[in-house]
Amino acid sequence: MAAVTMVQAINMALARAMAEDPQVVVLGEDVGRDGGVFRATEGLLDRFGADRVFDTPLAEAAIAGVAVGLAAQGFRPVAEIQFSGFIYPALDQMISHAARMRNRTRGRLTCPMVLRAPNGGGIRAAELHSESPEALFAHVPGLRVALPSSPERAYRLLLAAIRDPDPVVFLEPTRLYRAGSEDVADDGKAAPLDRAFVLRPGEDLTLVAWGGVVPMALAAAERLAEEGISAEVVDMAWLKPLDTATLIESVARTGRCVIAQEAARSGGVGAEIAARLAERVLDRLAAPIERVAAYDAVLPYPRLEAHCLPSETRLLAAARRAMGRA
Amino acid sequence: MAAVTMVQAINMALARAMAEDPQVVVLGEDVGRDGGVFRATEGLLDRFGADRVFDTPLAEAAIAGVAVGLAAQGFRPVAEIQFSGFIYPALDQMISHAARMRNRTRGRLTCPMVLRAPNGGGIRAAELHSESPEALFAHVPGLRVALPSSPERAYRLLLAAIRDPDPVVFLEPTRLYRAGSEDVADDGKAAPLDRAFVLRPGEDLTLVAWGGVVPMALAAAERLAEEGISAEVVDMAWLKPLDTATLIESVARTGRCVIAQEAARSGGVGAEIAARLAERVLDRLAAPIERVAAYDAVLPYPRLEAHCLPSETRLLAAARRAMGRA
Amino acid sequence: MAQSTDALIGLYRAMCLTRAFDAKAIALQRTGRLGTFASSLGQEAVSVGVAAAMRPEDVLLPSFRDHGAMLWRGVDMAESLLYWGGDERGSDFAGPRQDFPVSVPVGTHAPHAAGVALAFKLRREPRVAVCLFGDGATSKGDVAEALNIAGVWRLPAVFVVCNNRWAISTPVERQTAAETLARKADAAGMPGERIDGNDVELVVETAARALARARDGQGPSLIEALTYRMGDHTTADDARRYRDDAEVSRQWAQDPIARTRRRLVDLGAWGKAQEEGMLAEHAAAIERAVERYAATPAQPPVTLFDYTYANLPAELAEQRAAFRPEDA
Amino acid sequence: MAQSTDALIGLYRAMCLTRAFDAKAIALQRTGRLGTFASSLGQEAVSVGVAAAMRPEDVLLPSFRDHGAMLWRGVDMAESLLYWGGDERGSDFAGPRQDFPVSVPVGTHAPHAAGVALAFKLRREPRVAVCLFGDGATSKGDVAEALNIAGVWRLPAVFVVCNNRWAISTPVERQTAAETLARKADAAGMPGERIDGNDVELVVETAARALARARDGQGPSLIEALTYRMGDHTTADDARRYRDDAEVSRQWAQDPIARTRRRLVDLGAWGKAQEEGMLAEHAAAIERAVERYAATPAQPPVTLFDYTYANLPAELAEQRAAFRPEDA
Ligand SMILES: Cc1ncc(C[n+]2csc(CCOP(=O)(O)OP(=O)(O)O)c2C)c(N)n1
Ligand SMILES: Cc1ncc(C[n+]2csc(CCOP(=O)(O)OP(=O)(O)O)c2C)c(N)n1
Ligand SMILES: [Mg+2]
Ligand SMILES: [Mg+2]
Repeated sequence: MAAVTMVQAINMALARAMAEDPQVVVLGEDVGRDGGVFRATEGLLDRFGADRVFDTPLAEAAIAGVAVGLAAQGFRPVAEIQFSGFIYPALDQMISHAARMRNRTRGRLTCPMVLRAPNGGGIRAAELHSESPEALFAHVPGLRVALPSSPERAYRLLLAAIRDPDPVVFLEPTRLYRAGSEDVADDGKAAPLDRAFVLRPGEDLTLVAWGGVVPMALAAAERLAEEGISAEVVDMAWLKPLDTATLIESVARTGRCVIAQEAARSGGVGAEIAARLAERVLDRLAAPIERVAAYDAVLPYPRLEAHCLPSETRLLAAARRAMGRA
Repeated sequence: MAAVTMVQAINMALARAMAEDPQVVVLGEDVGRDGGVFRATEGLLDRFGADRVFDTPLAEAAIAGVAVGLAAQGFRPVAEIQFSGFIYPALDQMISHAARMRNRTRGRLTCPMVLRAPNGGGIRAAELHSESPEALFAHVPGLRVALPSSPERAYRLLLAAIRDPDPVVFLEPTRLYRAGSEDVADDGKAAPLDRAFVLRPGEDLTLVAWGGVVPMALAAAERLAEEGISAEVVDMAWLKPLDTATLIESVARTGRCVIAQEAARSGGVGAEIAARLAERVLDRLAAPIERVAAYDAVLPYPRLEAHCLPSETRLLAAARRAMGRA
Repeated sequence: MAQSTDALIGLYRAMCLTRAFDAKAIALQRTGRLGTFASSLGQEAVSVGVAAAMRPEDVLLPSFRDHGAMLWRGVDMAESLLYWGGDERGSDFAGPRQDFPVSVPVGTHAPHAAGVALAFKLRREPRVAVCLFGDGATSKGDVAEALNIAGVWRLPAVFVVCNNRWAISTPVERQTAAETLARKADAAGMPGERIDGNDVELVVETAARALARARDGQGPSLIEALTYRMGDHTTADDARRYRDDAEVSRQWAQDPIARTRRRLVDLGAWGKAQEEGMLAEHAAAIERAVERYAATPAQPPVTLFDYTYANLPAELAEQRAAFRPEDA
Repeated sequence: MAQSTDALIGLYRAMCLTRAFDAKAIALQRTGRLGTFASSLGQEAVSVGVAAAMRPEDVLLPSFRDHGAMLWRGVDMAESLLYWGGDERGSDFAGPRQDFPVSVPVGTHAPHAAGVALAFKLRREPRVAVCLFGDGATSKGDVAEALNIAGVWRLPAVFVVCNNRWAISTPVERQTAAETLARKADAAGMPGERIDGNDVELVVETAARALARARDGQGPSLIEALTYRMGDHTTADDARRYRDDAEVSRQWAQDPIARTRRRLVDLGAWGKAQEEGMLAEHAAAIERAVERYAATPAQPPVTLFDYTYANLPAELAEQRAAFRPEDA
């Protein structure tokens, strides 16, 4: 068992899934010889051959659409979109077809596909290379949406996504791809479907996050602990469906909640989380739910990007506000 | 001043805008001779000529993209997507370009376009002819999103949308196109930008709705009045940005809120509204915020559609729950 | 023509059944017993002819106007009515289990055809994906992307443009400046051919050749079948708003059914007796289908929750549990 | 060739400047003073040649690899650096005010070109929209849709595929089976022509012809200019992972700059002195641009709120008011 980065863990999960199940195939732009622009598919072509790993022409709508066709035929395509900023042309296929095939045919045809894409900001990349479009998918009945926040969770969530018989959009935080490594056993164990992870128990406050801001939430919790505030950190992991039970259990106990998301504030998944909590645990809330998110402005180019995205400072400020210590 | 249906009011607004401003042009599938499948553009070709009204090939991504190009050149294109269920291929152009052109060029090029589409269910139409994708746009910085709920508001909101120097997605509830008529003065007066309408004042409860469910909310309010419950009805009208001030004012006063939306519950605009209220008026809430929405299932075909969409019955039940009379 | 007389009679009958079914569906729509319906009047030779060239194990990806092909492939008329009547079970047809349901969004099923064909190719199965769409669909990026991918991967797929000259109110001349729609194939590096789509034998023959080619590992092709949409776009449309009745009348001279009948009569293989027998048979079959359709018990409303996911998410299970059919 | 020697010198100088700028940008990136950068090494003749055929009042819609064209059109090198340095103001260039900024999503600017050309046509202005994209972009539905629309509306647009044989790691043979990328024009009913994109005079001449045609109301055309991406895809790429160094080496024989220089030398119009003079001049101009770039004051962080809308929505105004730059 070796320490692996998140991108290596993803690679490991892909290899594992392909080794286990001959129906799993990998497709996308530059996923073959190049191994993907982030190397997530490195080595798969050599190991599994050109019948299992194929470079596609530059056509995102068709990448998703071809995966729908493959999936209807019983394959389990794992399609890569090079960056989530180029996933928008694939929305039509995901919404109009992938998400509906089972319902449309009453289960006769299904769509066990995964659409992977590097996601989120924090790497000072060019325009449209730092998008966080998860909310667009999380609103769509028929889809699942998952985001990992550590190498191990990446490995296990991706396996869960690939094995699920329905379409899953799997968004990988680029800022965490190589942010650190940890031991991950290549044991083929998938994370449970639709279940959040409580990464750190706490009593005073619940910090909810997913993807790229999870480490920020953990760091903030550490810092809050120094201030005598015990923060519970929940990594949602699945944004569609949401693990409401875990959320409710936590916030009902702590009475305070700060949600951190990289996407623009309005209409993000944080809104749904806040809305559910307001519905379910209103009487337990000791303070308004705080959301820390990108501002509702077009995400700036690298020079100002960090000013728009959530920061640990803003997370801490929100947590302190929630604790009445602003 | 004649009584007009909503679709006639839209037609009237288009004609008015075109007469006033030579930069306004109308494009889309079948908008010319056919006058649009719902007749929203009827007569415009005859009146303004083929240089102002043009049928496009069947290509939604390009309809939006061509509008972006026209807009950058100073035109004010009003592009029609035949049904909002076919708007998904236009999302990429709206998100990646229309919404960003001003920011990307620091105001050198702008995108004063409107993307219109018939929207929502309730007309027992074929699959994908009853979609409510407003939340997908309402999350996108740089876009505005408006939905009318009466002939007059359709006329005034559409004028506001066309005159606004930024891109507006304008979603027209098909179920209201011909649901009734009212006198609308063709006076060229636009509705205020970003402002909700309080359609009925009330004291006990705020019903928030937009588009096709607004008449349902009004009917529910009427019914609630008979039960001695005074419901205020707010038509959001603009979903991006949201008129938070009106919402807060109302709910701070009533202490109770029911949000009705046609879109699937999770991740809909109702979530954002609920989240904002929970942030801003938590201490004024006498009951959890209720959301009445389509279930998180693929919208059924006509036979079962009504079972999934919000109904007056469900609205009333939610209102009674909020009032503690469940 | 390579078709035997028997085969031609089969095609003729299928076209007639399609047309009769079509007329019945319109009548049902007009009387409120069916939803909006897209008639295939006048273009039956394309839909039926293409399907007739397929093998059962091939996969059809039809447009919404291809009941001709779907019925040929074994979809039950009652299932088709169920679909157009607004019931998802209509696409859970018992017949060709791997065939695709109707694609409501125009042209977006073309990439699915590439995916299905890729599946065949990867499994080294001698099967072909056959995708039908209209002239309007050729303007969609999805179709261009799918053709290009099928071309470069040499997929066993056949794409058929049913050029009925109209996309709702847009005539094909205002849809594209391409010399022919068959030339769309050039962009994808596959053979493209325009044929008379009102000649059912020619349709079968051309499609069969393309299918054989694909089955043989020689890659995809594009067929443009020229025909004409004799009816309104759908029951929600009134074509007189935008096209000349005279144009439509002229097109009746090309009617594929009358043409095939003439040919059969010329061959001495068809006459009044056969025609009347067939019409009666079809009418009876359609009546029975309508009865089966009408007798199909409604789906319990709560089933609306049951096919969105294989593994019902907790939040949806909650909604399902709270669901009350009387709330609609 | 129709070009005068002076004109050829102009083209040569522009290509050399582009290359020198390119090298500088890579160096700046390597030392952390610029973001990811897409080099145009080896394909300068296409970008510069096309721009040279345009009039100032035409509108350019460049790909991300077209600094050659953008600089020719009057974008300041400091502005270009600002763009690649991650600052939006780099696209607010003082020069060609109506030109489009770089399109980061591949090919999605092609419909904009159709829109711009439609604007010209509606206003009856003798102007042309010129859209540049790569071989990979020709697989995108957006490009197919745009070409088709431009074709059927006979828009004054010129589409140029800079076929540099690679889309990141995908060689053009695996991008499409089309005989040539010029054949993509067939699908849109416009003339398509493949030319040697390393022959800058030929590029200018071909583009000029297409522009004249468009300006003259005869509609759009597609030009495929064959060249080669000599460098990595971007500074974030390592092309040795997927292509042979030998292939790259062979391509140096086609280098458009060396070719043009040879031609000028043959014409007796260029020599050591001119070359050295030019190089020094370019180096100095680039140095000055780098200085201007480095000296550009940072945008105040709060301006991030100011260009999303003309009419700042209340909710965004609130966020702006609460914004604290030190929170980043
Ligand atoms: C993507 C998409 N856009 C618009 C529509 C609405 N619509 C339905 S059919 C049609 C015209 C289709 O024309 P064509 O492809 O020629 O097929 P035909 O109707 O002639 O069979 C349109 C615009 C749709 N269903 N899908
Ligand atoms: C829509 C989209 N998909 C993917 C990418 C990532 N990407 C950037 S450049 C590129 C290859 C482009 O190839 P080509 O069109 O030949 O242009 P070149 O890079 O050769 O100039 C890709 C895949 C993108 N920018 N946009
Ligand atoms: Mg047609
Ligand atoms: Mg290239």
